[in-house]
Amino acid sequence: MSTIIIAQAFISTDRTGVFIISIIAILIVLYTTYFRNNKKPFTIRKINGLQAVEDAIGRATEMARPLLYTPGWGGDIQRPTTIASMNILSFVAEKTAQYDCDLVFPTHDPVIMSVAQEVVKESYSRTGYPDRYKEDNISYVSSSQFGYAAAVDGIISRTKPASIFLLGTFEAESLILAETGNSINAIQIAGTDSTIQLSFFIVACDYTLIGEELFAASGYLSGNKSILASVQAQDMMKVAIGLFVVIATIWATVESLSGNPLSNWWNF
Amino acid sequence: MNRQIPLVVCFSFGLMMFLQYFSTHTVARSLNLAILDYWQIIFAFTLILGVVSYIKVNMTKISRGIDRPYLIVGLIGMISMPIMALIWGIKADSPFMWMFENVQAPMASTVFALLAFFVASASFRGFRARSTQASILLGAALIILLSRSNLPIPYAENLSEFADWIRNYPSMTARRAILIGIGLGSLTTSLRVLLGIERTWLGGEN
Amino acid sequence: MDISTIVAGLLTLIIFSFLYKDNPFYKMAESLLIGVSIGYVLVITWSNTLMDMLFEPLFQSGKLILLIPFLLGLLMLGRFSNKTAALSRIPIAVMIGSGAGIAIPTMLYNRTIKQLTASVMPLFSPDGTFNFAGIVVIIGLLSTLAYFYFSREHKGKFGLFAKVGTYFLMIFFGTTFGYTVMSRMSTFIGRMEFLLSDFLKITQ
Amino acid sequence: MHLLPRHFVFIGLFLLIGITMALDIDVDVKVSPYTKQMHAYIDSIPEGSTVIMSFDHEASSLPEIRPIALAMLRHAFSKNIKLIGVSLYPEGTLIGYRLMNNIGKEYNKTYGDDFVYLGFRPQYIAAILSMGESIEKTFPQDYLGYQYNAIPMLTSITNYDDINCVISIADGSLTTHWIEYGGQFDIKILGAVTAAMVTTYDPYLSSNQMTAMIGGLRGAAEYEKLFGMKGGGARGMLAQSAAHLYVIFLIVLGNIFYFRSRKKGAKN
Repeated sequence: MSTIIIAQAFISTDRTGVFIISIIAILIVLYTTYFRNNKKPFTIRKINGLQAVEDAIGRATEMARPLLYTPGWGGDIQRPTTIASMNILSFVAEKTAQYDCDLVFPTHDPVIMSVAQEVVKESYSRTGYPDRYKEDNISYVSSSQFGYAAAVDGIISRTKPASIFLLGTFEAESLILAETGNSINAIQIAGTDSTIQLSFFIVACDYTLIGEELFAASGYLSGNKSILASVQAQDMMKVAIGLFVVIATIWATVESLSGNPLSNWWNF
Repeated sequence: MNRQIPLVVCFSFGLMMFLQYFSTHTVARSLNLAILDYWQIIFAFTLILGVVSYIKVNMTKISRGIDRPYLIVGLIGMISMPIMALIWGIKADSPFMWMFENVQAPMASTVFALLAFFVASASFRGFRARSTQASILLGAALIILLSRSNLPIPYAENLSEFADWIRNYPSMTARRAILIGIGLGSLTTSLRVLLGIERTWLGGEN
Repeated sequence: MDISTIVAGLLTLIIFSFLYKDNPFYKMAESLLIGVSIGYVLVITWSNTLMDMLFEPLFQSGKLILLIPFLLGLLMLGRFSNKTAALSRIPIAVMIGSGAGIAIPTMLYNRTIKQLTASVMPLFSPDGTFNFAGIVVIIGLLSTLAYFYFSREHKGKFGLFAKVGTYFLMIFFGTTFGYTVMSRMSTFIGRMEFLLSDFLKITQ
Repeated sequence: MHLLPRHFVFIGLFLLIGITMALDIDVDVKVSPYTKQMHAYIDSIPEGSTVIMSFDHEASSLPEIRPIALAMLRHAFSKNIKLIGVSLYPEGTLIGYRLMNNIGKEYNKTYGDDFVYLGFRPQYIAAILSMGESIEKTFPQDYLGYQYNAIPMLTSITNYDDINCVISIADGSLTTHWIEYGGQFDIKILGAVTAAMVTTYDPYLSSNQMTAMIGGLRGAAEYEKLFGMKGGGARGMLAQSAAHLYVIFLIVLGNIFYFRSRKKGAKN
């Protein structure tokens, strides 16, 4: 009895709904990760732009110019988008290691810098070229938004990278980087969860990953089973969301037409 | 061992933060605050790593003679800020804040203002009605811009109402769907991190 | 004119010179901007975080619990040597782990549940008027979600529906572009106001 | 001098804005419902209530932010609302202090009694959450170094429960964090943001997670009109309209070139 009271005191009532949905969502992810995938391999639809990733790395190699990868000014390491970007970075670094192409990674956040150094270094050793890893290429530039923008801009206009990856959380600096990249004719692959910057990336870059595609991209590129399982879980949740919206809308419409006040059960 | 300890730490802190979200208990609230303070403090220490990396990278370039005079100016700028702060403090009218207000801020806002030009060149170059999708993008942008130009044209009122309608319904709903997708993607990514399936940040997949 | 305005004005003009092309003056200004902004963040973080949040309460008020973040911070500095670099994984684990932990419920609630429930509305009002905007919202939401559905190729009827989703996406991108143009132009106008009235004194 | 097409685009913009700004002609703006809603809300705040004004922007966006912030400050001070200034970006700190101080003086307000500036806290999420527990713990001292409990207007303020609303003056996504994390404490969030951010916040406005919002230089001009004064917003309106028409012209011109070259391509 007392444990129940303590438990009740510990869980605030207004968030019970979120708690239950969180648990359901977690169970779905666990289900697709540990049970479902063993039975049937999961394939993912074609994502525009991802076929271009290898071409972009190949192009940099052929032209003997560096490849620039930057995660934007808007994120920090606690942000899931940054983790997704690190995933893609790991894939890109494996390729640049194999092709012996310079990978330049400027960032505004020292913690991201540290993690990226770790990620790239491991990718280089995993592919068997630890000596090709250059720590100085993964550098902290400035935490100020336009200090960062000016720095990356400078790197782009002076080292003239053949390919530019803009993957992460971007804010206003997005178009400065994308237009400068354009002026030196780099192939640009962008992807972000910052919705307003997407419009600029779509106009100025060759390929753009929109929101959730960024999360799916790492699974698509690496073929990593656990990421693919997550994507599958996301899809299952999307179906649930679609059904919820349809049912709730019909319910609301019937209620409205019958002249009753709306029950609003869908607001929790 | 190198991987086990961080994974355990990651899981325990993650679980704590997850659970505290649902609790109004004082223990949970203060735990939340404490961990958020840890973020700031760890960030502050890591900034030292960042600054050292900046100095190192620039020193290497200077010793190789690449862009020497420019980089020296940058280094002097960087070092002079803490020195000024130490001598005169950082209150509103100190030399440190003078540098901020008259050197850093105007340059940063001008770099920002460059965007107006890049917007113009991107409009000229990138905004082509190549496909149905591109035409819709272009049409929506034109309607919004026209409606916000204070033009003395007939139906300006209706145009502006139509622009608001676009912003409030079709545009808003698309953004909502993007947000929902990002929410789901973030959710599963975070969960993989907690469970230790996602280990890229540790450098490896195994 | 005071020295502050002259310095700010000249630096403003130098940055604008990048529009023609990269040049020595711009390189100088860019490097200065990066250096000064790093110095600035360093000082601000030192005084607001390390002094106010760590050293003063720890060493002056004796809040020993702060030894934990202090230690975590020091472990981060382990990266200076290859031998101790692996230690930095612990503070990183704290940040990534707690960030992920808090992200699960907040992302789910704010980005998903709230957005979802706000889309639900009756398609007819009690007097029988059809809610056109309501159906646009529902179709837009479902078709855009269909675009983000990865389990199936975009072919056939489903592909068509997902394509409708891309149209909604394009409307959003166009609208955002329009608003952002406004914003960027405003920034430039603000900068010009400084140049014309404070620096060059052409206008009032 | 070797000029590229984009240089002509740049020169055109420079001349256009320079000339329209020198002209100083008033443009009559129509006040949007969004701005009316914002104005009505601030108008309805009872005298003597306390409002947090958060300067969540960098120095770079000051040109656009300044007129918006000034309009908000003037309205709040004229309504005898007490203001607590904070900043979640280091760069907004001094700017917020200067703006608040200047407008405070304009309305004969006393520092410490009518308004106070607490300054900056790093890690915005942490700062927002921790102010929900205790503002004093988050800011033991104000910007000028006075102890929290020595400031008269703060003695009755513990956390968001004693605050009417938060006005986030932002050039980026920081207001999102106010909504997402501050919202947990049932505090009303108002946004005074750059035009670029407007569409980002629409869903929050429509789901009532955000109470009201004004956007951009135009929003400032509209607000100035409701409030009955001419400020930076109104002064920039002619140039603003001209800039929009210029961008429209460029888009149309770009498409004429595009269709011409396509026709030619088809003929050959």
